Amino acid sequence: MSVSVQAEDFDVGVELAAMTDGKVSIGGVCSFVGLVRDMNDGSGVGAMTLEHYPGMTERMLEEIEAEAHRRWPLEASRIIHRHGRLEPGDRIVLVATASPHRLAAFEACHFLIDWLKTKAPFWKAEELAEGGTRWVDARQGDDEAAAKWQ
Amino acid sequence: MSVSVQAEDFDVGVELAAMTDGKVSIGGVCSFVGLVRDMNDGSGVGAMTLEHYPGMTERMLEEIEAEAHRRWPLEASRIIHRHGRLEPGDRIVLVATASPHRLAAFEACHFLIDWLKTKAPFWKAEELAEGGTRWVDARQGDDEAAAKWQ
Amino acid sequence: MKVLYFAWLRQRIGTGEETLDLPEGISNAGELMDWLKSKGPGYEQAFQNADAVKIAVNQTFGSRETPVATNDEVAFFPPVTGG
Amino acid sequence: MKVLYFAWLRQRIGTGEETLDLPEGISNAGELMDWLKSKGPGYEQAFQNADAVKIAVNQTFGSRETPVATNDEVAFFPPVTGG
Repeated sequence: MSVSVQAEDFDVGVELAAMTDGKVSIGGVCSFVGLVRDMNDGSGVGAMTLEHYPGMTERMLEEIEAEAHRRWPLEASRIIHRHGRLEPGDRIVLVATASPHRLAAFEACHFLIDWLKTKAPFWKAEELAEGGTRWVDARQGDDEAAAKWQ
Repeated sequence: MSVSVQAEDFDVGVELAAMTDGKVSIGGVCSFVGLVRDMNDGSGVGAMTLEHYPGMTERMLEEIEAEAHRRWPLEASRIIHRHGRLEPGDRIVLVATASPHRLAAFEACHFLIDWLKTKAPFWKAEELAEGGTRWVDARQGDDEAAAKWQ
Repeated sequence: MKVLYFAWLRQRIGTGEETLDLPEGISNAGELMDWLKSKGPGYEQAFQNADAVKIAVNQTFGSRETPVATNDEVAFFPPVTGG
Repeated sequence: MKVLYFAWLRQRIGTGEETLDLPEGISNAGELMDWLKSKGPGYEQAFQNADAVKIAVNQTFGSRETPVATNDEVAFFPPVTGG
């Protein structure tokens, strides 16, 4: 179990290899990487800034990760979430799970990103193509996705 | 869309970065990496050799990948499957999907590995700890997982 | 008491953090929010739609009913949009 | 006609590939399998449990009923176990 909140980019290959290094009972590693899209709600997005709540962020990510370990037989997991200014195509977040069984790895990974989306204190401000910034609205679809795991 | 069948290992970070390079409409990349486990059906496994059907293998992987693109809105995908001798902890397979939407990325990635497990012509021969080799039996659970996507 | 504001609440109020003495008669986060709302136009604008404001007390999600005391860290922010 | 064997079928038969003239009166993969079974003890052992044998004709999954002709590539193998 490991959580990082950082401004720097990350190398997915290095992160996944570190999760499984020396462990030979892992059958599969599932990962999800979230990227900055150039379009959101129909307006062109130049870049965005991710604000967060230092202290609470780490705490919530650790809670979410611990909950995944309670629910699924995981051998390892990893969460990295960036903050600060990010441009289209940049990596925002990595969630990854390693389990003896692939279904557990998939479900736990999907759970991590769904819960993170509604429980980790991050806020996105988009720079609009026409100038100015806009706080991104929470999406109802994210609440529904998270509620599936209640 | 891209399929490789190779003896060599692969770098997950490099592969995922190549999938998304220059594309800014991708919201998420889901990947699954299968690893050689040290235990299978209760017997210790030293290493295994993966035999395959050159020609048909590539063809089936391409068909499975094309089916994923028909079913989900994918911006990119990648399948790499190794053959030859592999040791516990070694990477066997990578399936990865990139989509504007994370649910599509997760479902398509899960679909790829479930179908690959029952439709791509690979066969595993395990080297047993007590000596000798054993052909791995197909698992009913894999058939059931694949059937969910019919 | 430390009070934190994030995202558009921070922008409307004009600060991300302030230290206050717990006002008399205030025992939960909802009462604190109502009291803050009267501190000025920025506060009023930030808290005008109370349903859109999430609350954390000591870095744990709470509600209007969550008790607050002198040494607590109370945060107000919009629904989260990370990931 | 090219006939391929994989995994334990290959091991029991002792070869992974052979070229044959399509035997007279054989028009589908099931008939070919039955004919091969009589070629020797290795073949008999390989095909003894016909239900455990998968068939591909020209690199596409087929069944006992799939037609086979002179220039086809026919493969016999156990259920796949990759991934």
